[in-house]
Amino acid sequence: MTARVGVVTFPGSLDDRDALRAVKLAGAEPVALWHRDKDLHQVDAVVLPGGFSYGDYLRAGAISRFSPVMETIIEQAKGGMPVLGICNGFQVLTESHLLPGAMLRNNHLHFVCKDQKLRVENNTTAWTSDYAQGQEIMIPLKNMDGRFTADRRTIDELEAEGRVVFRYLDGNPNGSIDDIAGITNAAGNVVGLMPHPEHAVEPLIGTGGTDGTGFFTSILKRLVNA
Amino acid sequence: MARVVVDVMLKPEILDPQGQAVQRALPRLGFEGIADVRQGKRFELEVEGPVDEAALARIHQAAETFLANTVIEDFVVRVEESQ
Amino acid sequence: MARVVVDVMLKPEILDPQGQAVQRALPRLGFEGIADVRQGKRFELEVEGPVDEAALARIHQAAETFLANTVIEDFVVRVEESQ
Amino acid sequence: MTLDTVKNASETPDVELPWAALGLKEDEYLKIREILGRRPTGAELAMYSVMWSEHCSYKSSKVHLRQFGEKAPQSDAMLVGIGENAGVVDVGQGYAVTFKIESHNHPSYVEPYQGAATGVGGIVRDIISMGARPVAVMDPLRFGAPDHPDTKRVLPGVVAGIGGYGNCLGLPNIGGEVVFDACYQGNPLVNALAVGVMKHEDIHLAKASGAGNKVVLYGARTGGDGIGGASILASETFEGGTPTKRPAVQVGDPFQEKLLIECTLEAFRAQLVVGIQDLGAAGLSCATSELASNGSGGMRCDLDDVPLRDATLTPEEILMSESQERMCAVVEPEKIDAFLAICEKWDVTATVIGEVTDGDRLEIFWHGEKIVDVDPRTVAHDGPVYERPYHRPSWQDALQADAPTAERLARPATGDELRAAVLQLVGSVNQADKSWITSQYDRFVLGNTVLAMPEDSGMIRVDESTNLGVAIATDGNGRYTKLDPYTGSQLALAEAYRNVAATGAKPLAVSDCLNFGSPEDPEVMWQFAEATRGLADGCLTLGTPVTGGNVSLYNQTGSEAIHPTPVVAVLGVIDDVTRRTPMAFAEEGQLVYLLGT
Ligand SMILES: Nc1ncnc2c1ncn2[C@@H]1O[C@H](COP(=O)(O)OP(=O)(O)O)[C@@H](O)[C@H]1O
Repeated sequence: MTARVGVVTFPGSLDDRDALRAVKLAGAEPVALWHRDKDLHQVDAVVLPGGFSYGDYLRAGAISRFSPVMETIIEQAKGGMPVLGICNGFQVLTESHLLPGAMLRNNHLHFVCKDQKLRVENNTTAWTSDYAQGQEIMIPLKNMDGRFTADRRTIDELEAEGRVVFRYLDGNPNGSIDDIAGITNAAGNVVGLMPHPEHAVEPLIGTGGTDGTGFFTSILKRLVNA
Repeated sequence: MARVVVDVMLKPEILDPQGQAVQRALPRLGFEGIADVRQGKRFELEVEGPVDEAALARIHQAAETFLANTVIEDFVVRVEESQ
Repeated sequence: MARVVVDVMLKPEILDPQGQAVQRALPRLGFEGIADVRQGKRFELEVEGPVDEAALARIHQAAETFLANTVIEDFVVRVEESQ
Repeated sequence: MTLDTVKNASETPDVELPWAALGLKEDEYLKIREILGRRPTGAELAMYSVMWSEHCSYKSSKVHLRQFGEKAPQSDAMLVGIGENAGVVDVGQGYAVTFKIESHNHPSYVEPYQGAATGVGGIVRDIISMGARPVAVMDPLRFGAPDHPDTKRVLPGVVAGIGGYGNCLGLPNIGGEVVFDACYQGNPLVNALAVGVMKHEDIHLAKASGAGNKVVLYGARTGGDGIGGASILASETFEGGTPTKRPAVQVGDPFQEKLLIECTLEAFRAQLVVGIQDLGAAGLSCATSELASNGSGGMRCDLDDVPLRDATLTPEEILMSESQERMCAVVEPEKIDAFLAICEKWDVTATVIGEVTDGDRLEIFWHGEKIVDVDPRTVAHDGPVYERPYHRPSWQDALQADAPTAERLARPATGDELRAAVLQLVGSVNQADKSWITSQYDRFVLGNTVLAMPEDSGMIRVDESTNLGVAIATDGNGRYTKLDPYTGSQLALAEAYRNVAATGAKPLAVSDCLNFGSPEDPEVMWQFAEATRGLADGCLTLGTPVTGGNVSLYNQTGSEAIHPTPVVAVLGVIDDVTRRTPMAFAEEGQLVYLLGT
């Protein structure tokens, strides 16, 4: 038996096909989900992909968050279904309050596209178990609104509970508080990050490395062993 | 038709690099004496029908749940005469 | 310190994709009766010293040359009481 | 305000129309009268004036561009040649690639962000209208002096606009150029290239055939964008009083365009489309007349059915509007519901505005009255053709004589001089690191980017299972071309060709953007004629046909023209992208060879 991992397409999603490809390369069964369809088609986990859903108009992720598919995802995520939000997907997760905080315009006010080094700060989430604690990985980063922010109490709580999952290394690319690149909810099933693991799953493409593969193999193992 | 304006600004404690960029540029352009600049959004809503308490309450709710992200933003709703 | 607000809106004849996206979303969220939405920018300037005619004229000029892109945007300058 | 109907035009032959204000020459206006056998209506005049403009009709350049066809090298790879929205090249394994480069120079000077953004939008629509999925963009740019205040306004705006639009569309930016030269001060060059991939059987052409088939306008609503001329027509002729101010600037909506891409490709896949045309310059005037003239029948449209953003638009303005993110499709009546359903799925507004008819006329109606009745070919294809006079500039010899030669350029004699020369070279702005620009562009999206910055050529994987790929490079050198236009354009071609070949790809085809000054200046016209001849000869020698491109004239400030700047794009194919050769030395101990002379 293999696991079914859904990838949602919102209007303006861009990295949905890449995420489906990454799921497939990891050996899981990719399932395309549509924003208007409440039905998750028996998937075991969901990826909210990168892109500019609704053009990032109003705020990144703000309009998508109200789509029919998100109603089901919010409900099931609260019940423990693993959800990964990449970039725009992370923005959707904060807008839906599945993850705390909010995403703001990069402090330098430019779109930034680069190979980004990260440290895996927590390898106990549903999406990071295939990494070593403290492992350094290189995956692409590309966004306009990547500056994670939250009030001090929330940040202290995230830090104290080990819920900061990824931290930027070698320079903070967007002014994100405490170099935070990704976080998880208290249960560890919902993870959001700005950089793009789905662009680092083939040796030839993107950064030329495969450091992003671990996200998809982690979830596969977790689901198959469950 | 009546116009309702919703102003959305980042909360004071949140860093506003857009506002800062403007503030830093102003003296270079020869505009002195501006101590601080914040940049936010302004929404102009053209409302069908009367802008009564009920309508304003609905717009307030739309602002709270949708137009503003209250984790980082504050908002104000006010009625403007239509042109 | 006094606050001067500069509201910058796209000219009425210019396409406003952001406002349109908001307008389209509102009914889906259950907010009916909004005929049109335009989204613009709001700048809050904290002015040192008195906000007299001369100061306002300078801000007007800053708005015209810098805060607004008058090829596609209109702007309004107004004084607000400081909080 | 009375409506200027066809009937009215026949009955009032002496009414003066503002043809000059619309940019027509007197003989052109007379030719329109001759074609119609009467004076044109205001709406007809609007259509002819935009379609016969330099931009749409290539009236000054046509006689020279013919060489690209006449001297085209024999190539089995050409599936669709010059003349369509974009040329199509066979890359093997059943795949075809379409690519094209276009300019958005002047709008980018007026409003850098929107000008550049809508330039990307326009070229991408050309690609989707061929039936291809766009897979990458590139952006060769030219700016004035780096420390000039105008450059500080234009450059960041252009870069943000290209990034803002391309990133939001989800197209990787795989290369381009940035060149600074004072000659581009008032005329920056913003060229944009897009490349798309399809299967052979998916190639679509812009034509309307089959009486009864429906004409569907879909995408953004029509507003008053880019119709300065039409408002003159609307107000002066028929209304009096002051013309309503209409914006010349178009604002792009990349999100809408992303939906257009998905919706169009889904309709193609479902075999719902007979013909298709994007709406760019000249908007509906262009789409209706081109679709009708390329098909077998006529066409009838009702402008009342065009969804408007601004209810006050006149019919002339609707015909001329350059609102972005719109497409026009011809669909069989029994498939129309399925087509509209796909549009609805993608939240794209779609409206039937007319149908293909038995006849051979393009007829357009407004409030039930006929306001256009023309042979569409006369609008789309029978525009004026000029044999502009040209001659070699009197200063050309002096310029060439003044060119630095090996004898006249002192060689560094000492270590210190060498060091100074090297520092001067690497410190020059045209050699500078471009990553401030390239890092604002997404080069990873779609997950098929094999080569992008800082490589000399971009490379995209076309098929994941076989690793088939294509490489593209764009190059151009205005200084060389000014010194010798014939050789200059060949050098641009040769450089792009080498850059593609050096990746391991086999160069197959060429697209070009010819950026020049005013064709009414015989010396500029000579540059154009020479550069075009050089490029055509070079393509023949190298065996790479020109599949399409774009001409941008009138790039000048007063009497001062930019350097003649042909920008050449070469596309190559590589059977296996894993065998590509990147630029960097891979490991220690490898040998370095210098090839050529
Ligand atoms: N406007 C641009 N858009 C995208 N990529 C660009 C642009 N300008 C330069 N580049 C890319 O940056 C890299 C370095 O460019 P450049 O310094 O011009 O290289 P070279 O001098 O070798 O041609 C190349 O990969 C080039 O494609």
